[in-house]
Amino acid sequence: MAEMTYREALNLAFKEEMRRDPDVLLMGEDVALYGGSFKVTKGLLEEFGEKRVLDTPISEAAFVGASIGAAMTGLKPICEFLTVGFALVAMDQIVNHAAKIYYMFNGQVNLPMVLRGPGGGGHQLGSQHGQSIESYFLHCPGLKVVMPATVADAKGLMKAAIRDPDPVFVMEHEGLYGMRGECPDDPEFITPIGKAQVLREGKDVTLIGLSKTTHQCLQAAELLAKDGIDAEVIDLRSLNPMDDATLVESVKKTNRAVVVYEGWRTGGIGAEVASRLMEKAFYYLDAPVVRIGGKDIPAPYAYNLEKLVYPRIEEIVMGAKYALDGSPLIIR
Amino acid sequence: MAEMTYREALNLAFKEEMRRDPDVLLMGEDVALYGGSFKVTKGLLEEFGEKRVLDTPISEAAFVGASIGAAMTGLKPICEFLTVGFALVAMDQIVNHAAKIYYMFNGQVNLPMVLRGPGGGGHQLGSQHGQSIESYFLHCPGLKVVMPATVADAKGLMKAAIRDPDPVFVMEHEGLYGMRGECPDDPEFITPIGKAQVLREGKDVTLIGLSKTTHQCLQAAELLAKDGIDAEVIDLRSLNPMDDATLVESVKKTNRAVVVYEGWRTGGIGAEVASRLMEKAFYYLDAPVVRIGGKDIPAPYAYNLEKLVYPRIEEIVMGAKYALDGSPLIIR
Amino acid sequence: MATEKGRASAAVAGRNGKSTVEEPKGESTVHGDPSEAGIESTPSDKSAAAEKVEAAEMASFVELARQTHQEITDVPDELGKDELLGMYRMMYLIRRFETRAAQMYTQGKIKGFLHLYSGQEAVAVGSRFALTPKDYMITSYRDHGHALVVGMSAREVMAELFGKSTGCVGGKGGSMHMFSAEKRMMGGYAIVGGSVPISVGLALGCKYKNEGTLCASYFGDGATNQGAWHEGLNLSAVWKLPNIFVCENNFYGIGTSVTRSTAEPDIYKRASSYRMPGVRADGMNVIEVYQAMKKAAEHCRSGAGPYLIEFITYRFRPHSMSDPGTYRTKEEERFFTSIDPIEQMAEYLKANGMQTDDELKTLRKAVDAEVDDAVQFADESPMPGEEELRKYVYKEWKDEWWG
Amino acid sequence: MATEKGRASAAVAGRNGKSTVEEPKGESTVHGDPSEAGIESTPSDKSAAAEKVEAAEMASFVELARQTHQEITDVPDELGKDELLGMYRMMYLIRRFETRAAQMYTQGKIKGFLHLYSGQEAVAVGSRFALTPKDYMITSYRDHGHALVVGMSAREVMAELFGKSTGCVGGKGGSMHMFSAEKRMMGGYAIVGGSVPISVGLALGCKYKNEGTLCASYFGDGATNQGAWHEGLNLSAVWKLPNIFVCENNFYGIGTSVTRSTAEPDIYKRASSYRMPGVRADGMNVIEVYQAMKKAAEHCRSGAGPYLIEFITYRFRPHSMSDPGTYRTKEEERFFTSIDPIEQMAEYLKANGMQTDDELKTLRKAVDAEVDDAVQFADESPMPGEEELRKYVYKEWKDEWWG
Ligand SMILES: Cc1ncc(C[n+]2csc(CCOP(=O)(O)OP(=O)(O)O)c2C)c(N)n1
Ligand SMILES: Cc1ncc(C[n+]2csc(CCOP(=O)(O)OP(=O)(O)O)c2C)c(N)n1
Ligand SMILES: [Mg+2]
Ligand SMILES: [Mg+2]
Repeated sequence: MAEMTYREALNLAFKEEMRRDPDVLLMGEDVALYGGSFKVTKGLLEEFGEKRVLDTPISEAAFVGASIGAAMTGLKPICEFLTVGFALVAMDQIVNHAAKIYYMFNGQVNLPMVLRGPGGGGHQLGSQHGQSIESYFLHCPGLKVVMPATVADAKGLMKAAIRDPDPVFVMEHEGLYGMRGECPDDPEFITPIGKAQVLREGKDVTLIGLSKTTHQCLQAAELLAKDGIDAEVIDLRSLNPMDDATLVESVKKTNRAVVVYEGWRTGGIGAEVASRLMEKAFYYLDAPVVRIGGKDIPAPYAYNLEKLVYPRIEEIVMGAKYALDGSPLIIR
Repeated sequence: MAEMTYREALNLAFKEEMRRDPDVLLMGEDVALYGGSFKVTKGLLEEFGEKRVLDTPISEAAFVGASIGAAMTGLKPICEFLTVGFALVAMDQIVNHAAKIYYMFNGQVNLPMVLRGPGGGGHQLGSQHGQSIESYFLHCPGLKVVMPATVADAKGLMKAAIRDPDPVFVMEHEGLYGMRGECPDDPEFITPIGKAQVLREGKDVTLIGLSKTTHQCLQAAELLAKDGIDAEVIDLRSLNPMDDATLVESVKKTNRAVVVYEGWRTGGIGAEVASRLMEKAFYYLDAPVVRIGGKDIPAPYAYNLEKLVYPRIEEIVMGAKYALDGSPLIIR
Repeated sequence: MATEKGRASAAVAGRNGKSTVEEPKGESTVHGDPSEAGIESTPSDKSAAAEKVEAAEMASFVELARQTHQEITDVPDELGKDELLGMYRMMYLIRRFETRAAQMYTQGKIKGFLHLYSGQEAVAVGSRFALTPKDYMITSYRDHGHALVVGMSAREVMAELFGKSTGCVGGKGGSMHMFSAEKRMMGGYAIVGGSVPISVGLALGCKYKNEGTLCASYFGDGATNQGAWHEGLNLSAVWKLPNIFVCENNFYGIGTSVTRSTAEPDIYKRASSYRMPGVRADGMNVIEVYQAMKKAAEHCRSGAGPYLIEFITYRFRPHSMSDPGTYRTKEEERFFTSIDPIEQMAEYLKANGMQTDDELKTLRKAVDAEVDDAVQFADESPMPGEEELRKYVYKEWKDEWWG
Repeated sequence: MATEKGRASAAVAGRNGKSTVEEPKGESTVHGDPSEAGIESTPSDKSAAAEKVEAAEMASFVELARQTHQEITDVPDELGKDELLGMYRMMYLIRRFETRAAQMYTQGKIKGFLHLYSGQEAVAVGSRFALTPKDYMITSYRDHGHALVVGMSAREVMAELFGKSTGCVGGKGGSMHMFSAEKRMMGGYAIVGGSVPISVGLALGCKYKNEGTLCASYFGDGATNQGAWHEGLNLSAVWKLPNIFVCENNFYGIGTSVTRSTAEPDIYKRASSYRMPGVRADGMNVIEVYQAMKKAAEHCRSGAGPYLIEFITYRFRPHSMSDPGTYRTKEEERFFTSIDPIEQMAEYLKANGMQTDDELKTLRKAVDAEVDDAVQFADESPMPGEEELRKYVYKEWKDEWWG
């Protein structure tokens, strides 16, 4: 175990996998010479050279496509979006190509590729940058989607994604890059895709977070504890495949759940989690699954407004109490 | 009332609105000289001239953007995708621009524009054409999304969309273009956005459809009736805004609901409908809301496989029975 | 477009020889029923505006093709009788295949969209002969020719059209999604322009592995207006990748002619935006195609980066089986069928004493039989089993993960 | 890129005069603290590869700018003292505004991304003077200059940076999303290339209404590699719309130089892909900008379709406030600051007896005061009320519809 930042853990994942497998390469805007706009790819050009670390023009559709084609030849490209929101200009390449090629061509060629980049709000970047669009990729068979919340998972999930034979979208969170935590040293350590993690055990209500909201759930659990409420906190980690079993098991115990996510509330990951819990644990639910999502509003710039669009700890607390005893849940 | 096809009803909506308002124009691939790949825009060039009916290059991002810009100058563009799946190459223009401009610029300019085109499966068009991607646009504040199922609504919702001051995505269904039905003659007839419609009253279970699946729900209701089950059928019509009140009212009566949609099951419209029903009618629900969605699979070409990916009437019947008495629900 | 005639300049690539202007020879009778070669235009269906536009365009496309096209004359030494016959055979196979596919569509054996390659055969065939089996090919939905030319069997291609388990992708793809990893035919794709960025990645793989291979990337004239096309060509040029970008300019994207959609309808000139060589060549002459492609391949293999070739060609049929095709004039169609690439090769083979009429007839009969066999094979093959439905969504997946 | 020097050709637009080569004059001292003009390069932070690339590029960009740039000489008659002073004042206002904005960012008053326009002022200012108030402008996230130049007040622009209710878009947009419907500044946009298709629609509106207006569409060098850019230019050309496409080539997209991302780094040449006039002009000389833009505007207003101008310019600062800017050399930065467009205009005004040093100083003081006032105004303005949060998501919406 070493202490490092989430950013460093990602960087280490790239380095270890690139050392391990000469077919792994990385591309994106300013990833090489500049070391990455968020410095996540720092030092890679120096160690692996320009053959394996490639700067691209501002052409997301082209370099996602290039990653697909490279993957078809057996390479294992890691494709960085400077911000995941820019994946929208490459949406067709992702949804219609990366996700479908393996199926459409009947398994003749699989795509061991990684899409990645920072998302999430809270940095006053305005409507066109500040968004959490994981739900678009959740609704896309053929693609896997993971969102590491911890330093260990930043490394573990990234490594799993690089080794995975299918296209995996690893959605990082800009707000977590500087976070410090423990990270296993073992270069064979990976976090398996498809496994949620119980970060705090509790018996009264299940708080389900992903990426940054996992940490908010943990903080909310502390506050709830002061009121005598014993919350279980689950880090979803893998959105697709989703670890229904872990969620259901928890709800069978707590009978209540709150799912917390930064994406827009309507049509977001929360709806899928809630629906699955209803389907698989209906008779255990004592209250509706509460969705604390991002508001259905493009992110505003002003600090005081922006903080209202993303889930807040007090909203999570409110949501938990609402699930427990019907206390008012007022989300502005 | 006149009998006509869904296609003709759409065509009439364009004509009436273009006669009524000289600022309405229409653009897309082959919409003018060719009369539309599905002939929905037939005769418009002849009546309104090339100033108002514009053929475009195969450049969806550009002509969605052009529609946005034109709307900013006060025009009311109708922008056709030859198939809604091609909206993916214009995703950024839709999600990051069309949907956000009104908010981002604090209401200084609104975008009275329509995005439209046929979607839906069942025509053996393969993975890249046969899809129903309404959920992407549902998860996009700033955009409205409607899906007409009937001939009257094809006209009524299209006219409402053209007159609406916000960007509205009207998702038609290729499989309904040839369907005949009654259509009001009144040029002032519109179907208000945000209103679901109860097409069949019943007390035992609520079947919620949209676009083509509405008709499947009606057929399923007939079959269920033979088994003595009295199903209510609701045509959702408007996905965003969603008419929660009509859905909730129905479920308060039937205590059971099945939502049927062609989009991929995971992360689809069904999850949102189910979540809202759980939130707003939890204590009235005697069974989990059943989602009969498209399978989480890219659409295959072969007829026998393709028919398995989209909801089938027998699945709806099974879903309803499952909701009623827990009969097995086996969806392959 | 009244000014079109002046606009469309012809910079013919390939050999140094001046293009010979072909006179219309009347309709092809050997290589298919003339009624297949296009659909009747039904003037009553057209607006006056439509007729005006078409008349102006027609003159220019025919004019351009006249300038670009030349008869098969000096064939390079490396193409002996075997190769020329091989080219003839392959072109005829594709034509015959498409003719039968159209029939099967009409009979309801094939569904969905069906885009035929008839008329464009020289492009796939001539270009493939200039490549090696290790080179990658990738194209759009108009992909049967490209599938056959790499050596995929008529059986597996036809069976795919029928949606059968014996199809090259097990019935999952259909007409628009042919594929063979083994033959390095990296797929047909249905999103216009969508395959172009992928082709860049294939070329990146070639360069990475340094095996002297390249990727030939085929697309239509209409595709050059897609953003992905622009991005792809730029990226390939910046990375100096071994990509041959092959534009099959058949003058139309569905019903919209290149002059109404493409601000620079001389598509080869668009290469200059990427400092890439760009040439226009005769796509109705298989030898000219071969020559242009060979030059491009040499360029790519030398490490000099990508190359764009615009082949002037024509689809003898409408865009797809559901297109009435009324936007083209009979005169235009007649001109292009008069320079049918298959017929020209037949003439050459005969004129140079390599084949007699009878020998060619025998060869065609054999091909006809091969295609008939493919049809029968396809027809008799089983549908994919229902257990195939969930196969190959993911390579690594657990049953419990289905939602 | 060792070959860059040869590659970057200079086809200077604007007047016929040969460009006068400006010698570096040392650092600007009047128009801002030299330390603002760029950041220290810290060689220890760089790989050897990085240093090699930069050294080669530097020579070429400086070389290119030397060829392109000329001193202000023959000013057209219609630009009298008032106009020239207006230009000077506006350029200085933008510079001062940006300087103060940077300070406010450092103080934490401004958050998010902040991209400054310092160094590029001549482009927005010279081009705006060639347009009418009814013409539309639209640009990227580097948009403060464009907002000020259309006549939006420093107060409303600064307040927007502060995220205050008095900002031009009520604090909802911030630095990257300035907008004024009244002034026809149709917005700053944060997706590279995203505004280009929208500008085509604005020009479509102009043509539709037939009022003789046009749309000037600004973007960076990096944006020309986005698919939306290509599609937009083609569409505008096909529809013959009154669009002036203005490329502000400052040689870098964040840390990637134009020669490493753009296969044809002579961006004006890309116009040929759309049969559109394309010229390169001196973006460091406000009069040259004006002249080039006037010509383009005449072209557009005559109905001849769109026009592309590439202005050679330079951002004196890093890409944004979070960019260390270590990818440029001090020499390169020094050269460009030596041809500071504001300083040049000051020299011209003095040399031609239109202003004394003292008069200019007085003018600058007034501008400084205006910007100080804007800062104070912004600082003292209230945050938007929480009731603003849900306003303007939709124009027609019912409360019960919130999910
Ligand atoms: C992005 C996208 N837009 C529209 C379509 C519908 N479409 C299919 S083929 C076609 C025409 C393509 O023309 P071209 O590239 O010239 O190829 P050709 O059909 O002539 O071979 C169009 C518009 C599509 N498949 N993808
Ligand atoms: C589609 C997209 N990709 C990436 C980015 C991140 N990004 C912001 S600015 C920028 C550089 C743009 O360079 P250029 O167009 O030259 O404009 P400049 O900043 O030099 O004014 C990049 C890559 C973005 N905003 N949008
Ligand atoms: Mg074509
Ligand atoms: Mg730049």
